Amino acid sequence: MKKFKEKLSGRIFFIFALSSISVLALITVFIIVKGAPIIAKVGFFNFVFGMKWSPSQGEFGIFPMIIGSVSVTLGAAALGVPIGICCSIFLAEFAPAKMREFFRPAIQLLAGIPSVVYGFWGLLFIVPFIRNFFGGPGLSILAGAIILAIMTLPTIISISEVSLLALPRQYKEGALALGLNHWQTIWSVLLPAAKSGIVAAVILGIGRAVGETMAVIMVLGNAVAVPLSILDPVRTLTTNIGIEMGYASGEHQQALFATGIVLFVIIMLLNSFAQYITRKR
Amino acid sequence: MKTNSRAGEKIAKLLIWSTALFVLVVLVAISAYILIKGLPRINWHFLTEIPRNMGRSGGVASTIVGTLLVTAVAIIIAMPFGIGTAFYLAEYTKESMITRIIRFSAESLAGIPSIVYGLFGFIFFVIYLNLGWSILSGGLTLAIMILPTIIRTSEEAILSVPKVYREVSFSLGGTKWQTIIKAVFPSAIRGITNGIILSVGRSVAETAAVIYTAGSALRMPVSLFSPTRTMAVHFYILAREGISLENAYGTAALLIILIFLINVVANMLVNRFIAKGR
Amino acid sequence: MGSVERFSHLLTRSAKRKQDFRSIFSRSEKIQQFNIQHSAFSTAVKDRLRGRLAVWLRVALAVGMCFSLALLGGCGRPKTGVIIAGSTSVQPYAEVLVEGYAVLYHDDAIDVQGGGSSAGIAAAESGTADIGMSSRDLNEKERELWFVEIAKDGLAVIINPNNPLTDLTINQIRDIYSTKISNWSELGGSPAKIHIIAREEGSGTRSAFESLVMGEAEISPKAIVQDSNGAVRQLVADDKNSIGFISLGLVDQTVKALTLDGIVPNRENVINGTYSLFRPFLFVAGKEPVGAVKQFIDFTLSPNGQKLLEHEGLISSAIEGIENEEI
Amino acid sequence: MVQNASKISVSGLNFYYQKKQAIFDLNLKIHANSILSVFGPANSGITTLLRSFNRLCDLTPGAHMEGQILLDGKNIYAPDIIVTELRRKVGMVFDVPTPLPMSIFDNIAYGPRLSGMKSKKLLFQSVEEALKMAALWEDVKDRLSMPAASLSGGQQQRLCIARVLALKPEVILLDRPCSGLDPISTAKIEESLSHLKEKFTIVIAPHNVQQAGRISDRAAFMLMGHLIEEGPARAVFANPQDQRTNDYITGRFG
Repeated sequence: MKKFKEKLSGRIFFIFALSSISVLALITVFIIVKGAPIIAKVGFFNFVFGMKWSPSQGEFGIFPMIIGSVSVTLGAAALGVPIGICCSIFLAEFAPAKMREFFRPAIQLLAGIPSVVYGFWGLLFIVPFIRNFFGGPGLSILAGAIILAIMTLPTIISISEVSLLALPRQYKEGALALGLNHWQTIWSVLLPAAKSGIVAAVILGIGRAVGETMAVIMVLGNAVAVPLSILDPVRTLTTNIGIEMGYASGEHQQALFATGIVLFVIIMLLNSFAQYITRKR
Repeated sequence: MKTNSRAGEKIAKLLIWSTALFVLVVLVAISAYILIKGLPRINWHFLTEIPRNMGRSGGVASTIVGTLLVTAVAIIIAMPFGIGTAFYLAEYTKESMITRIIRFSAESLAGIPSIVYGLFGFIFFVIYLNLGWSILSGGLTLAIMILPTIIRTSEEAILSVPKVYREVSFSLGGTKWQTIIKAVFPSAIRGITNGIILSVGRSVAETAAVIYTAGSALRMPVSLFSPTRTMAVHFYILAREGISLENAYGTAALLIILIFLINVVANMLVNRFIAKGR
Repeated sequence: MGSVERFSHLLTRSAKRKQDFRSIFSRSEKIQQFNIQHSAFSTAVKDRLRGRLAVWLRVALAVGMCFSLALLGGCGRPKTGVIIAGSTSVQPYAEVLVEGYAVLYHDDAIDVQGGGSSAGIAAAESGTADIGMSSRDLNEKERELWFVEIAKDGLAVIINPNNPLTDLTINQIRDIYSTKISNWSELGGSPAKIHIIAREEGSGTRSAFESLVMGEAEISPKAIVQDSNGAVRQLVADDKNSIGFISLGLVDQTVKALTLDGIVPNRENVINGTYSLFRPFLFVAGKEPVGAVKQFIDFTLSPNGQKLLEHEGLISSAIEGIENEEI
Repeated sequence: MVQNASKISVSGLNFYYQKKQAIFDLNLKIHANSILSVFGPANSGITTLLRSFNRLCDLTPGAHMEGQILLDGKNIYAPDIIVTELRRKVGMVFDVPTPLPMSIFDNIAYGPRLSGMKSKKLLFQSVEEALKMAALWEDVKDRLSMPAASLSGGQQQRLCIARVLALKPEVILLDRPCSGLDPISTAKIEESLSHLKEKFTIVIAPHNVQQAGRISDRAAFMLMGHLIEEGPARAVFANPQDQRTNDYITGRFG
């Protein structure tokens, strides 16, 4: 009888794996099928590097949006990653137990707040602050970067914390036994050891920042021109989809799915870069 | 070298403590602002009546029910498939090209903008499968959206269980299934639940993927096939269309409270589950 | 029901693929004797499955079943009443109509969905929705569908209340939006860069503004784009150097509506034709509406329905009888 | 002919990890109710040999073997062998103490529970008996529900021994059990091993030659995957036949 149960469990896990993978493949194929024709028609080069986006005249160039996405995501990473990792170190190493019990649900709460609430909160506070102190319309790359940084914090913090806590106790004790102080232990032993978890966390966080739509629609200004400074309004690939998809049809809708393909490729590059780092160690 | 390492230690400690407090302040600022503006709106009527007059008056009852149902459908479908896949990848397959490709594609799909999931759901579930705008379409779309995240976080948790636990369990005459259930799963449960709580949080907070699939109807849903408007979508329409800021803040405050409750209950379940498991 | 055959074919093909994959899988395993006594097996399985994780297994199997059931059941889903879908600008007004209709006809089985004009028109065409809402004129292909104009919505050009200006000509507005004029001082205002705010490319409000104001000129790509009237109004109310355009019905004291060539944007001037900036709100349907759908549309065009829309700031079109020739 | 029947007999054993060969044509007879220590320099195939006795090596992908290993005359690699039963008969203690993240009681009851023992009374009995045999009962008898991780290194290793004993095995394999332990705990473990040999066949990979000398009845020297010499412990240590064994024992190399 036991052998039957072994086979059964193996089968069930296999069926779950097979159906999940086929569903994931289905959505990938769907996006490609919906987006590829327009890229073929417009030509990959002038689709990706075309400067003019105006679907009503049949012009589909998304280069300004690529610049927008890259600049906003880099800004968000520059702000979010260091703060996120500091917090995960704080939670794993420094926080007194009582505070950790409070902090962790608070972080999960931060993850739960809907992105539109962030967008609206940003619109009411961050945008006027930038408008008054830095000039320009306030709707800018900076505003988007701040909002996205706040939104990616929970992902980066919670997953890096798990990988820090999962480290075997001997790592920390060994380092302390060698006379390193707490910070040196963290910096030279714990962080390198937990690097794969932290890199995974950063990638997931950046992935979420790249994929965020609703929050940034409200704070980026969504201008289709290439931004000249971080105070200029900008449109990212996701906001381009988010804004126009409701009204788009025919070729315009295909162009937005093609934007989805470009996003997918960017995220694939991000992940392979992350895998390269973790494997190189 | 001695003195500056001690100074380095102090600076680092100060830096980390201040960053953590800064994040705490930011979190409190966001939720406090929403709660201060929203809590006065929440009373028995707000919770039990359905929205009227374009959302200017009446409560949000139908959106609360809508949110819970859509998220429940998503989690019930995504959890077994997600965790099952994670166990299959971590335990049943040798580290090969296929597993790396699957892990890689799961990670990439976790990054896909939810607006694209929304449109996939709209065209596949709503139109092709003729499920129409409904809790089921919304739930299925969300299930597919959170599936990669659950697979990734569960697998990360399973792989972080020390390999030696499996060897000990096998050496004590355990079968593969018993080793997974009795040795691997109890140690991985915290990581897995972490992933599920993140996914529940993300589904409750989702707007783009749900507006095109679950719809934005204000009536109380009667079955899995009736359309519904989730609280996040309700907030988005009220705030964006400038219909009623007060009700928008009320809905947002309620949403934050709901998410807080989900986290507290989930953590309690995990601790009890782990305590019993020990 | 084409979709059912196509779908069941899809299901059997994928099941067959899984079958071959599994048979290859099991043949490669070492053949192991299978000595199960049937009765011992059923009792043993029951007590084995009582364990905590085994419960999850049973839940998963149940879910798997209901997942496939729902997919198949979906093809014959019960009709839940009239469904209206489309432009998010029209949606709030449609909800008011639904509430009024429910009071009069005691039938509240009507649901209103958002999603945008094109999504609504596509849904009406495919039958997923009974009525599609559009806040923009239909293109040639879309004109083949059945449609009727339920109201007109004026377009107001708005600026920040602290901005001293009160009047602009259509040409000045065109030059502002094509960034020929880029500083308020060129119009007699305080020296500051003009922040132009427009709606997104496919929105009905934008296409009306483009045809009525811009003519041949194009709205500059540098313009800030917001995807809803609420957001445009919010922005103009916050940024004193900004200019935008929204539905006349949504103008409130947080913003100042400009007079165009001296004509005040209000209902009367739209009706008497002196104020030229307005666009139609349309109901679209895949085929000639009948039954509850026709009853709802008749209610919308009836004086009661039009009064409701007027109360919300729209301009009823039924009064002038400018209806579509087809019906 | 043979003084007491051989518990495990290995004949013509070659062991490969993918293409790398770890054990070369090994023949060995292990006597019941005695302590055999298999000593030699690191990675000379000792751990692989031990792990082939309870087929734990099946877990490493690409591991395969030629030859025969008989337990009580039955080939343990025959297709009809149920591996889980084999591993209950042939228990293993790892080099680093590895308590499972559970209470002391659950750790020891883990094996019996897997084999289907359900009743609380029976479980408690086998846990108590195992702890007594591993000389740990006095230390932990009133804190069985405490997490196993709260024990000291030596106590944890004795917990691992008790965990194996709870399954009532016939053979116990110990892979450098005292490598991380202080002398007192090492002495305690060595002492309990000498008691256990009346009931069990013990095969130990000692972490140094002195330990081998102290506790084993027979000794086997392995070098680079080859079995160089095997015989009664006193004979092997007093006058080793092979020069390489002598060099290793006198510490000239290895």
